[in-house]
Amino acid sequence: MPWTRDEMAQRAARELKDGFYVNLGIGMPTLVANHAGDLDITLQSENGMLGMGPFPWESEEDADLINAGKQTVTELPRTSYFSSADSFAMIRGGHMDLSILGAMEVAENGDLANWMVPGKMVKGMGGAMDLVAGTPRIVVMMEHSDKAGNPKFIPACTLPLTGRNVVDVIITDIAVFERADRKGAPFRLVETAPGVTAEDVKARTTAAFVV
Amino acid sequence: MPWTRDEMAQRAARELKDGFYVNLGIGMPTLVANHAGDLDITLQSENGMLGMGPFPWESEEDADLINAGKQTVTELPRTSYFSSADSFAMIRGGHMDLSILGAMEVAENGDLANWMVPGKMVKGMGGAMDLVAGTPRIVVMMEHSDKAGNPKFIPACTLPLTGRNVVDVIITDIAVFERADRKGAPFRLVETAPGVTAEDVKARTTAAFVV
Amino acid sequence: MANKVYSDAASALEGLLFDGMTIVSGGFGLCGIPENSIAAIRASGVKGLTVVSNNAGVDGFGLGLLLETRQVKKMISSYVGENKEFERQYLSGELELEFCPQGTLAERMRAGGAGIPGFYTRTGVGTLVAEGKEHKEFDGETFVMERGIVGDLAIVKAWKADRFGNLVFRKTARNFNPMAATAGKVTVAEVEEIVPDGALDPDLIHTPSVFVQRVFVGTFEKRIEQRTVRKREIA
Amino acid sequence: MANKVYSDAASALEGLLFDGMTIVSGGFGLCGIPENSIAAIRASGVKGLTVVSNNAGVDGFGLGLLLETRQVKKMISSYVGENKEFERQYLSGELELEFCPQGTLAERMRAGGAGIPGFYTRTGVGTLVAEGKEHKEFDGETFVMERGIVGDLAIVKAWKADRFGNLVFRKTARNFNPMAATAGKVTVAEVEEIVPDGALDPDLIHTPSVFVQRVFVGTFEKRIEQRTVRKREIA
Repeated sequence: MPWTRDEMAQRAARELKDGFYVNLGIGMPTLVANHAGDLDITLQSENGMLGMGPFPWESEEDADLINAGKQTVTELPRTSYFSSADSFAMIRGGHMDLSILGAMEVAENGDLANWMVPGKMVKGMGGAMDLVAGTPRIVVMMEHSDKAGNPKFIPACTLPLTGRNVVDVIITDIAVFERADRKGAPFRLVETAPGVTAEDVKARTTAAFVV
Repeated sequence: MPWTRDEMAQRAARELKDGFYVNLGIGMPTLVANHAGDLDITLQSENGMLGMGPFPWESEEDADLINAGKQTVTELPRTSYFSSADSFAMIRGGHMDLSILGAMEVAENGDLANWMVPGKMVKGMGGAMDLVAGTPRIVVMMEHSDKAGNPKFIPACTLPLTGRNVVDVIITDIAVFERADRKGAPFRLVETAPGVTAEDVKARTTAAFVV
Repeated sequence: MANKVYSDAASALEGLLFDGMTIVSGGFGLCGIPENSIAAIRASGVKGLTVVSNNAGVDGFGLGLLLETRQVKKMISSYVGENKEFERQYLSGELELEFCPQGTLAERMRAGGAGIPGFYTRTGVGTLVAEGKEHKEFDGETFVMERGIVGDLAIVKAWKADRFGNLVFRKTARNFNPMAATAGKVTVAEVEEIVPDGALDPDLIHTPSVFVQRVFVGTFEKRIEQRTVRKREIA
Repeated sequence: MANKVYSDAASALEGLLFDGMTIVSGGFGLCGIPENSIAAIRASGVKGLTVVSNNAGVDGFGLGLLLETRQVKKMISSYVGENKEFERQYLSGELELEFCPQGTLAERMRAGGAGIPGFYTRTGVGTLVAEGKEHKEFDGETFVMERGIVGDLAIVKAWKADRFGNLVFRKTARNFNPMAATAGKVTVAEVEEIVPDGALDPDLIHTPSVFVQRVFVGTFEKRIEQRTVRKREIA
């Protein structure tokens, strides 16, 4: 039985540590914030905010206060605002602890593709290339297979890359993979959803991984 | 009769224009501020201040408010403070209009030396190299001759350079030289102190200049 | 003193616009965008523009207004996903697009304003955006060189200004505006309020006056793209 | 939460000092210098230090204290003219010195903190400081490449902090401190006051908390180097 999106977020939250500064990508990764529990986590929004609070109460939205997904948010007692240059100085300079983001494809060497489908989608990479290049630990959350049923954790990315050799942990709806370092360690299957076996995962994955 | 330091400053003040953002070097150039008259000038201090006011009244000194010469100063209604990186972004980026500074030597090609005497003086260049590299117009104020009586406006600098081809105007105690551009135009003698002739200036200068 | 205060966008932009020019704009999504200058640029009819802006507005608002009228020849942006007309013009080849990672774009504006013509970053190495660019090793790691950007004009939106041109931004409406303000040969700022002399705390000015040549008070729609709220429980 | 607040300089620096390390320091002259951390570093006896700081203090105060005790092996600075002991040690070859133009030094700290290993500037081209460095032409002009700086430790002085590590600086005591705060693998901030949660306006924080790992309230002499005043006329 595959994990729900919320269960995936719960699992991703176990990558958090007390005191961490974290950037959560648009979509599923934003759910991780709901599962931080007692951990003291500071959320960064790359459009220029550290210490992002929850959505505002109805009628308290402020057009000048949005997150990187362009959603209205709120501030906290710890919040600071800064320019985009300062925001990415923080990211590129390796000052953030962790970033969790979505993916179209992850390769067995840690390459990530999540920004472009040539000839079809021309939205852009936004801050994703900076986040994966600058953040010491990158967790990817994605469905194990795409809508056509094809695996997304694959031997080599087919789509244009967001970053080379940047993914540390992959959380899908059926499995969690992790690698010990970015220096050649293979991804290891460290967890499976209830009722999912390692064999099941192998059958649905084209990337090589160890068990 | 050579000009006094104050008369030199008065002459230098004629290089100012209304609305100018100006950086004045330590020493004689600071006197120029006294002669701005009705012109609206904003003084920059490269340690992180735009809109530098006069010295404080006695007992109103603030250790947190100094200029680049480490002197206590005051703020004005227009003042802003910023970091050293932002200060030199302003300077290097060519946003200042004019800088007036002292010199040990100026060469006839516009080279400037004002920071080092090898084996003797090891104070450092401070912000001078950035100021001359980044500011579109550089005015030098200096005595025409050094203490030993040797000319300071010379064919080629003998001291380590602060910048190559950076000086636009030279104001000494006996003469003013100016060049039309930094693309090969020679310095031209445009003014002399009362009773000083072009011949006098030539006799006391080794640099080539036109009259 | 040399006056920096103008009555509206049209007068503030007078004499600054020409066909084929490069305009650097502040704003992230529709947050903190120079709405008034964009409208005035549209009304001016200037064309062949290269626009440097993180986003391209939406259909019918923000920079989308200049796309509708085909005044834009090229965009340099990190994300244009909210704009259908953009996508159509791009896929049909009518519009040039240079994708630039968001942090690289912010740094390119800052570098341009700071007199830095090029810098090295690890962002984008091994991806499409690094192709054809110079690479260099530092301490065993590969970096790509990116160029500073200076525009003929920068248009920015701030919260408050004084008549000297000092600017203060509000919350996440700051975003790209401070860098954009440094990256124009001329910078025009639109603000919600021009405050009396000395009303801005000198320690807390985001953009010092030297970067701003013209300033005016605008009127702002401040459209929200994604209105997300929590519902209050009724007791 | 992970506690960032320490009782004093010695406890804040505990475990962070080692011989041969590189320390990046804020301050301009004696203005905005981390007096308390400097004193604690002297007391620790750590040696062979490379210190990156715009100035080197004066005899008997500021970084001059670490020169007296010969704890400094090398300085990277733009101006050291106020310190006789420095001059003596340098001319006798006891102390290494890397002169770096002030703006280049500020930018090198910022670059190091921002993940930029190198950048190009026209400052210093054709002078001693550019010798042996890589040069490059951009649009027909020559620039020199300068390297980002990252220290093992950064020590900075701010006016106010909160317990999260957000910092606010005061007047020209800001100077090199914000960049230094970004350029340490670990950053220790000494402040005049730690204010209650939420007391700092989020729009007006100079250094966001992510850059500061440890913070303490210090005691400050704040020596003035050049006390220049106007005399009041007595009526």
